[in-house]
Amino acid sequence: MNLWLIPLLPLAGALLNGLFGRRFSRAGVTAVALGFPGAAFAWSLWVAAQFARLPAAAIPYSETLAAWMQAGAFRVNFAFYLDQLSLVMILVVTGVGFLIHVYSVGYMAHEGGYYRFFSYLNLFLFFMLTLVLADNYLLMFVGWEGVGLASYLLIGFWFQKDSASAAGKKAFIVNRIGDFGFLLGMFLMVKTFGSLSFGEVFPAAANLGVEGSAGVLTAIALLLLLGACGKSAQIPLHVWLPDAMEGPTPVSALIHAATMVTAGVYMVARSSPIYSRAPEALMVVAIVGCLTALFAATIGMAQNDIKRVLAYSTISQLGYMFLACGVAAYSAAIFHLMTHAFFKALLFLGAGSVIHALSGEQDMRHMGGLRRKVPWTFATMTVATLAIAGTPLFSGFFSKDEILWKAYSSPQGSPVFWAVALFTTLLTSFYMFRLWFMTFFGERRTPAGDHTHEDHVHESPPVMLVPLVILAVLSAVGGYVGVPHALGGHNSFAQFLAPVFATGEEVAVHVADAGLERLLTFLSVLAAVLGFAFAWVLYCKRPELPERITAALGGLYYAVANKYFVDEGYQAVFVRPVVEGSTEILWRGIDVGLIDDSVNQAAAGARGISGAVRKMQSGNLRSYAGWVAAGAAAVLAYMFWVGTR
Amino acid sequence: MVPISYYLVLSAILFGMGVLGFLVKRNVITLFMSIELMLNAVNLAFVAFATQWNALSGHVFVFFVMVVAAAEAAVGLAIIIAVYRTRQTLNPDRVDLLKL
Amino acid sequence: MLHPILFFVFATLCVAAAVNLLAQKHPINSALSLIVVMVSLSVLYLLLGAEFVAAVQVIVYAGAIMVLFIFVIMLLNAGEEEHTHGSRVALLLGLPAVSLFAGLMVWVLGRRPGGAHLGEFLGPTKEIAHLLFRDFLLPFEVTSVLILIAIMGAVVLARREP
Amino acid sequence: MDWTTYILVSVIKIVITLVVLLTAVAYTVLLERKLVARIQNRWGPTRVGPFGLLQPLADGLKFILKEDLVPANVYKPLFIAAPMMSMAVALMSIAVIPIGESVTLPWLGVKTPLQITDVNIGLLFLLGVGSLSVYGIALAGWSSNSKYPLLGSLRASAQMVSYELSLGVALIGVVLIAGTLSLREIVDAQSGAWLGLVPKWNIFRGQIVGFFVFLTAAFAETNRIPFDLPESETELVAGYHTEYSSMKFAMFFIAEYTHMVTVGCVATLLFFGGWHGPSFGPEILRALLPVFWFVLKVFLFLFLYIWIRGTLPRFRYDQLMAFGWKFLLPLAIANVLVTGLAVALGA
Repeated sequence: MNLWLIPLLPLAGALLNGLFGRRFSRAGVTAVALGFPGAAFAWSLWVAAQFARLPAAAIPYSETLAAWMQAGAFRVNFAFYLDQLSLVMILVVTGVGFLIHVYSVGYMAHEGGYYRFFSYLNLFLFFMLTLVLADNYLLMFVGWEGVGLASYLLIGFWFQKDSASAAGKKAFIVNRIGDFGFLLGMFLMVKTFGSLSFGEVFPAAANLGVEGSAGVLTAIALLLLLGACGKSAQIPLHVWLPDAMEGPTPVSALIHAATMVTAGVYMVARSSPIYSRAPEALMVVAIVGCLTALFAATIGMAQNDIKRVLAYSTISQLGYMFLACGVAAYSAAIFHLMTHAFFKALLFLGAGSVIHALSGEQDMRHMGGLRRKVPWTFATMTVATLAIAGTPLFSGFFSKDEILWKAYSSPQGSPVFWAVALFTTLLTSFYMFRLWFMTFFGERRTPAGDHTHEDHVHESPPVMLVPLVILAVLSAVGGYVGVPHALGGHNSFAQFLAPVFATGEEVAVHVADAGLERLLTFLSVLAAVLGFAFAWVLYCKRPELPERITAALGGLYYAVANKYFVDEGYQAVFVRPVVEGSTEILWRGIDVGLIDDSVNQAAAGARGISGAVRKMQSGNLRSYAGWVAAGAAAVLAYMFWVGTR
Repeated sequence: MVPISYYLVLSAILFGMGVLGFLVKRNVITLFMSIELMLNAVNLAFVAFATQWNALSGHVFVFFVMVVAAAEAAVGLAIIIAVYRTRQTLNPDRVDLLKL
Repeated sequence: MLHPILFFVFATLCVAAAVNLLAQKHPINSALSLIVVMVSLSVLYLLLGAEFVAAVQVIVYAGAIMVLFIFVIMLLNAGEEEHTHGSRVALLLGLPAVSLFAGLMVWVLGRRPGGAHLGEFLGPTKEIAHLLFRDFLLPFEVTSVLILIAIMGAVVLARREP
Repeated sequence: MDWTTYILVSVIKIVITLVVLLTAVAYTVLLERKLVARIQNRWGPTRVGPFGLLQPLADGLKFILKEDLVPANVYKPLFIAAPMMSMAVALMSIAVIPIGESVTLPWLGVKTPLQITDVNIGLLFLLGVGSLSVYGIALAGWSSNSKYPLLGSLRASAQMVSYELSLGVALIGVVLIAGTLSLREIVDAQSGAWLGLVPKWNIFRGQIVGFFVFLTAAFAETNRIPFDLPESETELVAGYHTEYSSMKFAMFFIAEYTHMVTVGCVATLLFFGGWHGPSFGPEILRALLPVFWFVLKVFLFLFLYIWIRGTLPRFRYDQLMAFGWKFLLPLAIANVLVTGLAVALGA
């Protein structure tokens, strides 16, 4: 099926634009930038068609290109692996990715470094596709690191801005911590299974005796979870994602909402055979996801930057996905991953369109009343908001309810998870409608004395709007692939994915209690409506209320608005000691005191000795001759002594 | 018949005087001549050994020494001229700095 | 009979001229002394049967190299040498070293056996030519390159700064 | 022949050669004066003796009787030694020149070659001694401590070293043909004639270029017009011997004319078959004719010298150097190459 074409096409685009883009015209760069991802998307569709015709026995389909390394019995190949999971992933990545590329053509039209941007973006697609298509953990790790690199490059795309380059570095460094866990996990895997290939690791994990191996599997799972937390911005490694909003908005949409950050979810889902054998780890996953969802949602309520709201929303939604994974509802997680990719990409792109319309304004307090000025953006954003809030019949409703239901009903689930998730639903609805109201309703609140933007508010060009509309349609109807039985559907998405997760423990527990499921669904809709109502009251009906409430809440609000001081805490607990330690011990103590000083002492010694020996180098020819004569006499005398001895 | 050692001793004496000249003379040109004296002493030894061993290679070697001496004289005297032009002296004791 | 006489006459002349080379203050006298040394050595070469070497010794050394020396002395109008004491090393270290060196050499070389008869070993020019242009062809060519380089070096060094 | 006889024979030969040579030199001077006078449409010396034939004697007397002047600022040892060196070196080269076949000396009954000493490397000896001749001139000029002599001697040393090269290279052609460095053997190699008509002299065996180069270089070596830059009277008064007078001057004079004679001898030996020539008549004539042919050829060379002096103007100094290095030397090397090729093909 020539799977290798899918990642290689964007790589070709990246290389073409990266190496020669400076000499291309803008149209040329655009053609390359859109052509290769478009071709990759088309090829993915073709692959999907081929896949549909494969017999069940031929799945997972694997393709080995070349041997990478071999050490004893251990070997790693350049190989690609296609099953239902990776098929969904490549379709999401190339599809959404292609749409965002199209959008970027409009969004970046007036920016410098046009070719550079698309080169990076294509490079990202290459690594992301490598990640999801990899046949083994090591190749996956290559993609994993590569998307980190692309993310770093794109966050710091406007590298002249200090904050942008700092954000890029932060993302990179925080991800290193996660990668550390991933690497350790891989080492442990090599030690335990002697292989990194999915096809060998999973059966081996499944066949491992529970008594002797639970600890090892739990360790591997937790280490992988650390990696996933880094990549997917879960507590405690979530701090980089909000800062990553420094990058251009299409980047936020593609990398930090739709695709890269879901890599952690994908990885956990991919490793489901391991997780399913490590219930403790699974529990940790669920707790992390649950906490992150709640925690990020609360912060999201208090943010004023439109992209930051969306960033925390992303973290929160990723928390949902982790929660789903944690209750062994992997297909629900992937389902939500897909719908989230649609509506969150749409939200970011819509936000980008708003920012674009306001010539760079990101603060929601300076927005308002835009629904007439940017009608298309408003309409599509409305769809997305409804979808994320869980409005019935929109995609988010089906995927989120699937997770809520599983959190309640799964053997690993519990009512506590469900309750937290339900509360988070309320919060989600609240902060999303808050954004919606603040941006599109009421009157324009320009900062005092600033009237420059007033007349320039304009709707985005068609090249940006078309992806918005397509994504809006997908956000609206994307959920119908997974309508649960309780609502009269067949849950076909879960059935499609079932073979992937069936290798682990049988998780498709069918709770016949459709009534209970319907009740829970009603409750979650109620929560969403409540959130909407709060938002309507606070930000549309009585806009003066929020100030009074925040004033009343005082310290709590302060904490939330400042993200619970996590960054400051990390600064104090990790960064400061490291910096101080590096400064005092490593720099002043070891480098300056020991290394530099020893070098200096050596130099001083050399100078001292030279000062003594220098007297020999008088520059006087005859003195040199004297030394030469003495040397010759000495050599001759020695030879004479040796000869006569 | 003259013992070959006589020639060799003469060669050693001449060589020693060449070295001595290099040490005591205070004119660069004379120093150069001392070097030539040493080379001549070596040549004498070559020829003497050639006679002793009945091997003509010694003679050939003398030619090479002469060629080297000629090349050295050409370059060396050019250097001496250049030095004299910049420092107005031929005394090696006064030419012991690398700068002017 | 003739051989020892000639040897001692010219060896004495040789050493005397060398001593004169060291004793004279004026470089031109030293140069003339050196010419005497060279011509005497050429005679000694003849005694050793190396007639071609002897001729070349006169032509190259006395006829060309020393002319160059005298030419330079004349060109620079070099006067008597100064009495500077720039190097203690040369006197305190060099002189004993030279004495030791020369003493050892004389002692070692003086004990070599063997002797030379007048006209006993003639180095026919033809033989030398064969040796030079067959066995030593590569060194010969290399020395020609050396000479070329020396010529260029001399031209560059002695050229007046533009 | 024991070594006492050897020394006796040698002394006899040296004395005869010296006397003949010095006389020849004296009369070469007269010849020059007469010839140049005729070229310039004058009489030349006529007063002393018949046709002025005793003029050399008068000149000699005058040199001897003049006050021997040593200027105040000269470097005396070398000032005195220089003319001696010059003359000694000039006379030395005659020692290896053969003027005929061997003869048996009467009374002693010893057969000896007509040559003071026959050495295997006669040609190299000539070159070596010739290369020493520069010292006399150079030191004379330098020790005079006067600017014209110094300039003259600087010119002389540069000129002689330069042309010595061409001279030596020009002779290699002859050596290649003869395959020896011995002058006697070189002459022997030129005996005989083609078709009994054209003698097998080297000049007829392709060495015409070599001869031309040799002759030109020899003129420069002897500081004769057109190469008499070291003593050019219009520029340097009298060049290197400006400060000399009396017998010291005479020594330079003798040295110069001895060189002329030597060059004539060498040219005769190397290019014109030496003493070879038509031989006929009774025994005594057969014995004397080779010497006669030799002397005749040398005389012709001396004539050529004087003729050229009377005819050609002087070179400018840069022309002299350019001519020597850029024309004569390449020509001489080309001659060596061509001759070498011819000899190699003929062998």
